[in-house]
Amino acid sequence: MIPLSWYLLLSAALFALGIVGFLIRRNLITIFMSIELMLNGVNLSFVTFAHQWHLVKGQIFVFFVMVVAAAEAAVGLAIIISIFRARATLAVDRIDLMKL
Amino acid sequence: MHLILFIMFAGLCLAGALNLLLQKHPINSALSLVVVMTSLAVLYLLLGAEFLAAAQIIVYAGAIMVLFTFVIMLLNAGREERTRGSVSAVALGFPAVAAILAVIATVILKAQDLGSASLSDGITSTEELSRVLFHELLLPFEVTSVLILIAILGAVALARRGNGEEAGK
Amino acid sequence: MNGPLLFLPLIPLLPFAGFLLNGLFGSRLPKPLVTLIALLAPLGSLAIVVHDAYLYWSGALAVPAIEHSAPAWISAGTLHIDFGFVFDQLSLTMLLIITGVGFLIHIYSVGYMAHEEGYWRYFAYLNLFLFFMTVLVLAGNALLMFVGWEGVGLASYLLIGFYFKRTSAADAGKKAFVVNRIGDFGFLIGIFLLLANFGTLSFSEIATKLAANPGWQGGVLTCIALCLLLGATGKSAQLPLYVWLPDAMEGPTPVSALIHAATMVTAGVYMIARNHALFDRSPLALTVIAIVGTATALLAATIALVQTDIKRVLAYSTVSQLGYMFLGCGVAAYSAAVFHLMTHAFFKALLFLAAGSVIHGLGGEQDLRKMGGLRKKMPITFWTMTAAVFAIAGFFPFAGFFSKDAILYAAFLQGTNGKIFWAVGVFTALLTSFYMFRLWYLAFLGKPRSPELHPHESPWSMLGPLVILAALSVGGGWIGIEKFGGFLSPAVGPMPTKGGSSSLELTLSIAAVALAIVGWLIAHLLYFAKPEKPAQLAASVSGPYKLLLNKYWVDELYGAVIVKPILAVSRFLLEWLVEFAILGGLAWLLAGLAMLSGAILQKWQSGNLRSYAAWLAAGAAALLLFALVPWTSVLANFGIHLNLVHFYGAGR
Amino acid sequence: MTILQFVLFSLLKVLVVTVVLLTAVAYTVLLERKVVGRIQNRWGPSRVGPFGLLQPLVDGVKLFLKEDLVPASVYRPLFLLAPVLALGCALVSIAVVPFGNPAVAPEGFHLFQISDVNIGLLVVLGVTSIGVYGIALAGWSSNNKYSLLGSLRSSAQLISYELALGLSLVGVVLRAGSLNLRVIVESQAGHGILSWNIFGGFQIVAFFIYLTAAYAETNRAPFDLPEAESELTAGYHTEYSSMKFATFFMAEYANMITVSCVASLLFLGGWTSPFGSLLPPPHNIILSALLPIFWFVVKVFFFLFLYIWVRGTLPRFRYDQLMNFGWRYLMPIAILNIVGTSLWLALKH
Repeated sequence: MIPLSWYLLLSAALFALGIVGFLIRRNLITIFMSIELMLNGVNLSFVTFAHQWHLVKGQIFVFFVMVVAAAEAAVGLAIIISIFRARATLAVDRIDLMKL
Repeated sequence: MHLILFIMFAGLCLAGALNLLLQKHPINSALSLVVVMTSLAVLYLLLGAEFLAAAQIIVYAGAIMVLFTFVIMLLNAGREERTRGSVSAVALGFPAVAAILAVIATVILKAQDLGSASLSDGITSTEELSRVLFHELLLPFEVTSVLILIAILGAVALARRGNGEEAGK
Repeated sequence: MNGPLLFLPLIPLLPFAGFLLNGLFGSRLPKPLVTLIALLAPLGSLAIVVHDAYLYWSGALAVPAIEHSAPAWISAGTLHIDFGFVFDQLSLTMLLIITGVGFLIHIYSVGYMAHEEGYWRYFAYLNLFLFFMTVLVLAGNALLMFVGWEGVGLASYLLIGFYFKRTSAADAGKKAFVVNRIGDFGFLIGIFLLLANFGTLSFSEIATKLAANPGWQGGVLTCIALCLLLGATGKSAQLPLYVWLPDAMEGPTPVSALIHAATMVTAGVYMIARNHALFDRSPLALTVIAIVGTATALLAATIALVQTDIKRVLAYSTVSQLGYMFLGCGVAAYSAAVFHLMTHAFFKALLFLAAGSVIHGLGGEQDLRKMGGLRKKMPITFWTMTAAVFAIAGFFPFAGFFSKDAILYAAFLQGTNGKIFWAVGVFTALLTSFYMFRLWYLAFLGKPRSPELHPHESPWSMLGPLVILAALSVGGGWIGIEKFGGFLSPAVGPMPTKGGSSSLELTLSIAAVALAIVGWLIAHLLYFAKPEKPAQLAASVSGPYKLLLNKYWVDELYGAVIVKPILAVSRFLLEWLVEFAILGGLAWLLAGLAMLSGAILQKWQSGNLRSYAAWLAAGAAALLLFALVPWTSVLANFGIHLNLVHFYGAGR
Repeated sequence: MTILQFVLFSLLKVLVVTVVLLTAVAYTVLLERKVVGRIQNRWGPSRVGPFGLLQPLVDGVKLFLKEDLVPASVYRPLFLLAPVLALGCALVSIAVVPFGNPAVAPEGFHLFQISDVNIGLLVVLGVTSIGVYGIALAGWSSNNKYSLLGSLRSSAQLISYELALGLSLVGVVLRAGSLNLRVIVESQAGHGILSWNIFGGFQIVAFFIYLTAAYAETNRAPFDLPEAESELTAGYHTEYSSMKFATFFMAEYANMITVSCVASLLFLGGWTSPFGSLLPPPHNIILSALLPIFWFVVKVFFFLFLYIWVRGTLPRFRYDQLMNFGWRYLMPIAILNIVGTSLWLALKH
């Protein structure tokens, strides 16, 4: 028996760590992974609330988030690859011109 | 039992997330993220979402993260370069993160009617999930399939252009 | 509705169909087909009108018959305006004139315009004019009438500027349009006032309401009446807005005959007659109408004395005759005014068409001084013209005699003012007789003054209408004002006969005819017996002569007093205020703002992904803090009390 | 049953299954060498023990005693992690496979299955998908172009064929109405071979799709491009030697066995007898427990033999052919199969 608030706190912590990752990492791919971490944190809170209110829809929302994350990963990584082709670097601080 | 499992996997989760931040090499970060996701799958199972747990493993750990490692391997991304930082990222970002975390934590801790979870809680069966998904939420489901299709086309288009340029050289 | 079918909507719609067909496809259709469409449209309307007239005279019809379109046009609150068509004696008379004369002029135009460029365009416009004119006449409410009113203005503008390659024609079109706008402004104000005071625009309802309040006199009714009068002076070319009509002669001559003599310019008279119940309640407005009419009649007649362009003479003559009609309205003799309107439509259309025949025969020459001796070359034109001249001069038993006489007699019965109006009117009749015979002598008699011109008689498509109109000019008045007034009285009220007698009427008629004969004799003396005399006369009284020749410098006066200041103000507003101050200033302001914000945002838009993330996080944090922290109580702890009930809504 | 009992009982099951599985792996290797030898008209291993039956043992000893080389420029943590990950994943998925008829076991004891999971099939798929990491990381951390190419090929191949594989299973799941492997097997019981999914459920197309995709998943001939000797020396495990190499080797064969197990569970009725009620059920309790296991082992053996037979017979695909085949043929056919099965089931009800 553990209170659901623990799950929620864990989810908040994962989300915050995701933001921190975005802020401190310098590698484009790692930053992208931080975003995935944030999504996962949010997913956990969805599942927790689905459990709290006995609603299946909360879980289905997570399912949709996964689908969107998959799509996002496919397109995002394709973009990263084309950026790497153009710039030969993955360091975000070097990719600050809004043109290729 | 639930407590032990929770502490184990929540700890693993947080450790993985921290490791993701601290590792200099993207492949280590990626593997840390796989650890986080797998632990999360266990936590989903503890919350009675068995299908989501499987989906978490298959989709996140098995597909998305493989894609990440694949790209890391393809680009042969090495250790992070040391570059000049962003002042606003630190000066503005960290207080903001602290504020977000503080607010959310306050709200969660002050919430009165949150229940609790235990191993004896019912498990949401796949059948139940699919009934809702394919009846009430059929339209969003179909729309996501269109989204996936668009994403595939987008990814292919991006990759194609790169190939074309290389062929041009 | 019960009773026999009148097909009223078809009367305007047939010409409209003709307009659409010719307007859209005319350039690609063969010429005979264009002609066929153009002629069938007014013929169909004429047939319907005749059918309706037959229904009326056979007694099968109760007038006024009102036809409503099924759906309301405008429905706002208690206001309902529909496409109501009204059919009574007045509109029947007008419809007969418009479709009948209109059809004749269409036939005439086939011959007259045969070799012109834009043949299809001409007939499309002409059909469009018929559409709007019939709408105007049939309209059961002021707003629908206004649509027709504006529409005929549009058709008039298009037709005046038909030869748009000539600057003068385009300018004349613009002038007509702009001057008419002033009148339309008055009409529109009048409509608004009607709406405000009666709550309806339907003529019949307005008349009913007036009849229900017999004590309602003057005041706001005078105001409405004067506004409507301003509209009427614009459309009917009365003082002070008559200046556009002489210039409108730039259009093709059949157009001048149809629009600027027979039909459109009489719309003002028709409108006043249609609203006679309103004008009857305002003696002041009636007096103003009479004064305007009389003054216009005299003024235009004096100008017509010295004009040398055959069409301009006729144009001023039209203005003058319209003045008579206004005088008729002004003395509440609406039947007489409409009577004169009808006879004038016949003989003035005839005059224009005959003049057109002359111009056509002379290859476009319009200057009277170069004509002469055309009697032999163009006999039919000469004889029909003669009928028209005698009619307009008011010789018994021509049509003009009966109608003009009725107006003058009605004026004479109106007390002291009436006597003055009568005197001026009779004097104008003398002038009319003089200038018409002057034209007659100069054009048809005497010797040819320009040997290089080779006049020829016009084709029968042109002469046919002339003959028919000549017959009408001769016999159109024989019905007499008593019968005609009796026929019209249900629609426009009875003729005022107080204090009159048949002996008085006879005396006045004889006086008028005598003066007309005097005018003829003077013209004969000056332009036939001693052709060198007019030049001497002009030299001896050069001051008044120049005044008349330059039309009292009215155009120049308007130009100096109204047009130039308006132009100057417009130029100032456009070039300095709008162009420089507002647009330029705004442009500088916006450019400066954009550059300033750009300079600031540039720092922000660094392109660094991580700083964007930081701002995103900060924004999220701010939103969360705003949404979740109970600011009021936090502030209350510091002793600050905010009353935010209205901010968050009472529910909180 | 207390928690302690549960844990002990589960540990016991895990131990037994792992030992059996690893032994099976060892003897599958021997089987392959013998069968391929016969196909190639030679004897295969025959010196150690009768018919060479002790050969796996000495192979194990040899690999164990060899020097464990770790090249200098490898990325050490992942280089060490990769084989463990590969073998671990290969072994874990056996946990949800039911070997025998659970009706024989007393209530509450899953005697012939380590864990009876509702979503057993998804667990197998999930664990298989995690297994990719072993190969990918091995290739990348070796810092060797052959290894990297091999692992890239392998990862791409796994991702591509996993799609067809998963889709081919949907028909079976639709028929059973469950993801639980036990329930899926029970849905095929009744009329013996006629009620197996491959025949009774009209899943024969799905069966061949599954089989093809499974060969690709396990990097077996004719889809063994990631370790194509003639092109990439040994693919992702070029730099591995000694026990680490053995671990990869075991992982590969364990995967083969898992795939064979799943194939027989899903398409060939698992532990059920092909004769259905034609054979009277044995009254002996021991026999009624062992007979299902016998049928199951026979079916798995059949699949393993098929693996080896195919390897000895078919030439290797070219890489673009492999990708084309997976995306352009297998996947559309699998989708058509789903549509057809759905329609059939919908019309049947």
